[in-house]
Amino acid sequence: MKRRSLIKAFTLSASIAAMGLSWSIQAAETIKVGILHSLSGTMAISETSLKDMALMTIEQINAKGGVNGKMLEAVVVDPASNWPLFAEKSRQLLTQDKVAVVFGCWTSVSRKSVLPVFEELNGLLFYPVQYEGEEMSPNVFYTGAAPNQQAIPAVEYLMSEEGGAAKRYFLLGTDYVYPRTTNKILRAFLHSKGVADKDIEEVYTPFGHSDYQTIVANIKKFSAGGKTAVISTVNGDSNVPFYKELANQGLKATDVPVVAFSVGEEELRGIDAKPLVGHLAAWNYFESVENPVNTQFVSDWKAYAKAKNLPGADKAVTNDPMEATYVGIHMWAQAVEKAKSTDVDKVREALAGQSFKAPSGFTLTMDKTNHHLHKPVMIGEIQDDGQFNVVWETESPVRAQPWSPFIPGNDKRPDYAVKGN
Amino acid sequence: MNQPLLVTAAQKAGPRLSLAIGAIVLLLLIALPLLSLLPAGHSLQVSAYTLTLVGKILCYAIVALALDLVWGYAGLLSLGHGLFFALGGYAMGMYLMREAAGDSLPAFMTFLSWSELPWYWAGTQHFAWALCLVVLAPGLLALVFGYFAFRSRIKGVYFSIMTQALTFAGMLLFFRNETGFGGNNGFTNFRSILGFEITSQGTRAVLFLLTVALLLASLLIGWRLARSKFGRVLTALRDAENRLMFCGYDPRGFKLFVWVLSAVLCGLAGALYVPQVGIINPSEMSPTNSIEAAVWVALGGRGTLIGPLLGAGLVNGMKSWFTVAFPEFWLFFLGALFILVTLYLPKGVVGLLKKRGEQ
Amino acid sequence: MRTVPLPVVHPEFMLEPIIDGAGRDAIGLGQLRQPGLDVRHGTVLTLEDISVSFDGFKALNALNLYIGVGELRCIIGPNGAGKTTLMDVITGKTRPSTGKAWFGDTLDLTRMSEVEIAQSGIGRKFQKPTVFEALTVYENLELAQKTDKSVWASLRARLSGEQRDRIDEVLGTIRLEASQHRLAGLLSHGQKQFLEIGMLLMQDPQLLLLDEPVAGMTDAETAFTAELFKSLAGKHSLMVVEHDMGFVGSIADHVTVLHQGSVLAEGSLEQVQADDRVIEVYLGR
Amino acid sequence: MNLWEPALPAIGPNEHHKDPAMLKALLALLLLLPLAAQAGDADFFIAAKPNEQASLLQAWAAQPDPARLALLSAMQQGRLGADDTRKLRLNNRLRGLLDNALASHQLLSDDATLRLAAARQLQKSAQPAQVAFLDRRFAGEPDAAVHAALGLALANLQLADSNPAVRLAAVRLLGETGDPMARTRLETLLDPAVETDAGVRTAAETSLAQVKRKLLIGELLGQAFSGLSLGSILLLAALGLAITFGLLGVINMAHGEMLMLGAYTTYVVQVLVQRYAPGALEFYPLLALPAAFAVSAGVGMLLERTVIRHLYGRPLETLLATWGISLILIQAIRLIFGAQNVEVANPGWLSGGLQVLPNLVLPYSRIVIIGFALCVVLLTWLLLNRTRLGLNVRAVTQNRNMAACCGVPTGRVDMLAFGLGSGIAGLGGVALSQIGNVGPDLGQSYIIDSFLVVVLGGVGQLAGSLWAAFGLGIANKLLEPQIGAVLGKILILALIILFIQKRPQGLFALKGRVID
Repeated sequence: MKRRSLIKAFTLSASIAAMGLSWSIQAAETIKVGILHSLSGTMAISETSLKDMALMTIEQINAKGGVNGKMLEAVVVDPASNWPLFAEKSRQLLTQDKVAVVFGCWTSVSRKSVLPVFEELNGLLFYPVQYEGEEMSPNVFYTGAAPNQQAIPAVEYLMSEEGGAAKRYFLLGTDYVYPRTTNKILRAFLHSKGVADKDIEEVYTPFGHSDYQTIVANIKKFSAGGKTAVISTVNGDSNVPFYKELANQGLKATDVPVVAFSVGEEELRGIDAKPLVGHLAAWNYFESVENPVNTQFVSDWKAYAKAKNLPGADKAVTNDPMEATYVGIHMWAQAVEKAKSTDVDKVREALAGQSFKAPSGFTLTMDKTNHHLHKPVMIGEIQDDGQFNVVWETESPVRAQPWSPFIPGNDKRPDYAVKGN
Repeated sequence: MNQPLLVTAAQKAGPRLSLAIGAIVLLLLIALPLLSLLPAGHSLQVSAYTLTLVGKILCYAIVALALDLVWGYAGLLSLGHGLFFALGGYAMGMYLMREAAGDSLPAFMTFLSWSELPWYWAGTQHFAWALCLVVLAPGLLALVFGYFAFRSRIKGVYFSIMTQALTFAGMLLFFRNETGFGGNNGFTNFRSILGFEITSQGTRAVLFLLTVALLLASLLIGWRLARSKFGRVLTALRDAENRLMFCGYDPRGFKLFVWVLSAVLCGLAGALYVPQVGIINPSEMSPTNSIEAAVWVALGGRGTLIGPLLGAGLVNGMKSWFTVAFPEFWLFFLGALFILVTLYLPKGVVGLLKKRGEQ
Repeated sequence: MRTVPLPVVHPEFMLEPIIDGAGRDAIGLGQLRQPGLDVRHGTVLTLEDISVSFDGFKALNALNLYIGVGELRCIIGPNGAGKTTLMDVITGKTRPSTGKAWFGDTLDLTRMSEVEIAQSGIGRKFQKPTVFEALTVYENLELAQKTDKSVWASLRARLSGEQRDRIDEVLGTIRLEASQHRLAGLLSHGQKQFLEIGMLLMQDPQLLLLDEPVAGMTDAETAFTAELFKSLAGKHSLMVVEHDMGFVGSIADHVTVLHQGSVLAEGSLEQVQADDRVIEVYLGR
Repeated sequence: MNLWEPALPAIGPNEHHKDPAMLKALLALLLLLPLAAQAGDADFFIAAKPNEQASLLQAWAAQPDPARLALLSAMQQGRLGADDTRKLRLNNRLRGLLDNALASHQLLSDDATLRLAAARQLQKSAQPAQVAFLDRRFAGEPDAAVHAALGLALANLQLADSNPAVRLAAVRLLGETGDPMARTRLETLLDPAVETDAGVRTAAETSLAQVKRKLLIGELLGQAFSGLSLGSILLLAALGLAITFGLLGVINMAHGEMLMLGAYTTYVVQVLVQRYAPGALEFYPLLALPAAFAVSAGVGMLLERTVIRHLYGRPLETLLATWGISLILIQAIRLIFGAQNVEVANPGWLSGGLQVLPNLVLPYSRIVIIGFALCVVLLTWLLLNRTRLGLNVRAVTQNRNMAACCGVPTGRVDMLAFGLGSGIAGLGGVALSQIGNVGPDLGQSYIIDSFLVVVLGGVGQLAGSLWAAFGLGIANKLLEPQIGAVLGKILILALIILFIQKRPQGLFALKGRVID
């Protein structure tokens, strides 16, 4: 009995080893590209689709003949939503696999955990998610939104007539750095617009908080004091119970609109959107925007999902971070073409001012100095089909302010990337 | 259950082979950091990646050993050792943050717009005090918790669940930004330790050697305990607590001693872990991690000294290889591994090796 | 009767009720000195008006019992008479709801923790032989040996010459020299019984409580045990609970009959066996 | 894509620039209104700019016209008419005005219930421009309830009336309601600058006191309810564990995954029903119950036969093995359904809530779940204490060998018992899918709480689990408003730890002689 099981075990490990080898044996002249997204653990819910998007983009680039005549080879690793593992994996990608660039990370903490590694080994990271700013590393390019490219316009919209002219603001977030920084900036901004502290309520919930009864009750109470809007930085998983509670307690968007910064098409797949019609989200891209580039982008993605029969391929959707990933990879490719090399310093040079016609319908440019994209800001209303109806958007892309002017001390910060800030 | 300590001790010390292997491994561990100092590109040069990876695993190995002292020997399965590990790590992290921040406040505090350090950060800029904290924080917590738990004879599953609740509470507490430990982000972006560049090969090598030293020390302690009457009392305690009491021994003291000792070892391991991996945050306290630690011990073989080390090495080695080789499927292998081991290797790998040896 | 191994209950899974008062000297890091026992009035154990009830059921009911110094007392009684509960009370495992329990003239057992009681000189042998199965016979005896049993002591403990001699001596008495390095878990039931008795000897207590010591022993072993106990009586006081009347007859000078938690009769075996209430209890109804 | 809005910074100010223009347009419309053929309204609206649309709606609200009802109700559905295919783009502001306009139109309907709903809506949204109209309706309203509701709606507006007597009446009337809005409205009146008449001010104070009392009651009831609700969820999560862990002594780390399986089964059932019997979609949760039970129980029994069977009496080994199992199950689900959450929609009868007081809504889903949890407990209790199987289970769990000697097929009993526990977990999963998200990690978030509930209640004690669950739930909800969710949870954990160390066998400990 024991013996047999052992033999099994050995054969198993043998086959594993074989597979492992077959992995590393690959085409000779390729450019290796690291993909660092959690495929297991709590963050898998958001990050897996980014991994797939990255793979699709790389496939497309290869189909067009690769970069500088070389094929791109994706090296996918699973940091398993474990922050130290992020650091370890990035070091491995850079030193063992010698990748030219890494596309990855979702949470701020994962980015902060890999940052020292990239700065030490002078690697290159493309970070595709909206985040709190307060960072500008020469080794990172931020293709997601900075607060001024998402949060502030959203609040301005809520203040406007169309937005319902909200007088009171309920800032609800999960207790981590992105919501706290964002809310800090928003509070300062609201003050500047003459909103008093008694009209601002700030509430944080722990990670994976799933019981929003009390909080929704508080929102109701608060909203009795005047036209109220909820600004939600609630993190991924907790959104479903939050919105379900909202709907069931009969809090409609017409009474109290909720504008969310981390709820996109992907998240809405997990919710019955009918009761949420009218609630808002602020992003730099929505699947519903109508322009040829996006139509192509969306259909490519749906086709890819079918072809690779990804789970839930039949209702595959695109969202903002996916677009950011897509844009990031293309920009990097363009930069490599321009620099005629994958050398990090040369590519960094080439990336400054690089521009790309994005699915959002705008031509996005990488800022010359601050490593962030100029992005348009769009505000979408949730529709019953889980898509967003864009009710407002900027005319042209907005330049990012990673160092928000609303946070004291930032005025002294340099507007160009320096290590370890 | 598993063998009495003397027997295992004999079995381990007995065969020359295992001694030889041990010696070789030790030599390798000492050689590794030295090789890492070689100029890059040298054929024998050990990459920083390998060094930090092995260093990390060694820290885990210490945790496994510490856990085995309480589980394998005293029969108390703790599902909360991650907490002690993390506390030690945080204590060291506080020092590193202060070192990085210089005279100004650590970054995350300025972002919370705090004007001065909370009281419990006092003195953390001194390495010595940080070291004391590394020992005191886990030690005291273990002392208080253990005192109450053992006083009311909580053991078995109840003890496990309570320790789990404890570490869970700790995690929630440290997630809060107001708690003053950087919330979800924890501590990261360290610069230097005692003035030495933390990313320099030299520092890495030293930290690695220290880890090896701590591992050896804890092995020695475990060995001494196993040999002493104390160890035999623990075994007796594990198997027939009542009898022991009617022999006139007070189990509480014995449990408490080994419990606190184990916690302190974890703390030290954590303190060495943080500068090597470069981040500490509350997820280290998540119950999952503690359960995994238990798995290392079970896999290696509880009630033995080498077992936990093997277990920690195997599981983590596989983990960091699987996660690259087949990112989507590694959890299957890991899960299957746990099941197979518990079903077919109740005494863990060591038990298996022994069987081989006896045949 | 208990020779079938109990259901596989993992030691780690055994849950025990807490005992109030266990709090005093909770850590026991400091050494508990064994006080010289004061037995001026010649009684080593004094139980007066002891009652214990589990959820209404009275296991012991206003029980009085006196055991003299050096006496060998046998307790008999039908099942459920409360024999084992009686031992639990004496060893502090169960707290009586009413009544006094004195060890010697000075020590109030109802106020002492199990450990304190054991250290003050009461040894107990369980109904089901319990030895440290993962340790060798030798180690079992070593642990039981009368010595400083604090944590620090056991960290530094080294066996002295006379301690070794003592262990060897006991090994001789319980006839286990041959298997002194075998694991206790591998011993036969009878051998375990002897080992446990041996451990009591190593403890060298004033009062030995023996719960069915000869269960599962061969006649020869039983006879030998009888001799052993007789030889112990005098130096120590013994309290033996036993069903085996033959064995009782062979050792006891004084017998107490328990029934429904209180003393039914007391006296020499003959007297007791003559007592018709006793006959009724055993044979009647 | 609509780019009608000028560049971002301009939003605030140029509303006001627009105003005069808008007013002109509005006046023009008002003149036109009677003449404008109803069919015209739709084209008129769609043609208008958003701001004009807004004023249009306000105008309609002030002067309802029965013929326009159809259009408005269609617009609320996002259409312009039954056969009209033009896309209607509304934003929240327009939706709000639309609701208001529709309500005032509905006041004209003959259906009293419809009028009542309308009046309720108007209490929230009525505009000063509607006073005249409301006055008329109020005077002519036959139905008492509607009359009262209209009175309140009117009162809200009359607070700004020029005549102190009217204001006084309004204030008195508002005192009767428990409406949170009324509170703020009255509070503003306390300020002499706002309310000049002293009599009205004092009246406002008394009314305010009344309102506050009503609100407080509502809040307390709300807290109690949410506590019960949380408790029922904990109970459903823990009940299965109370059997697999409590009775069989298996530290079933895969218990959470049994919940997860139940939830995913619900999802699958929903999809299937959608595809093959759309008519029955309303009742898919009922169909999901047996399915979930079967799936989880099946998986449970499979695991019991293949793995756990070998580990009885070694509880801590079961911990490791089941931990491995849970890893596998999670990743399997992830590969099949994807890492993202799947959509489980509440059917109509589970969505929305019951308006008990103006500030107290009890969501139907939660009410149902509380009832469901209690039913499950009852059934489990009956099963364990009133059936042969239950007897066997208890016998085996108390003394396996003895039971075996008595001819109880321990193997089968173990399997069934474990299946039962897992199945109940599956049922819990169905309930959880209705209030939370359904994703691979669903189970992980409940496992610790479940264990705490079982341990706190006392291993092997169903009643214990019941009390522990509701106790924890309510305690949690009482603490949360005071010290916040995080600290609340931490405090609870600390209390549990202290409690267990005082009563190691939980609330319902068995007394008796301990056998050695």
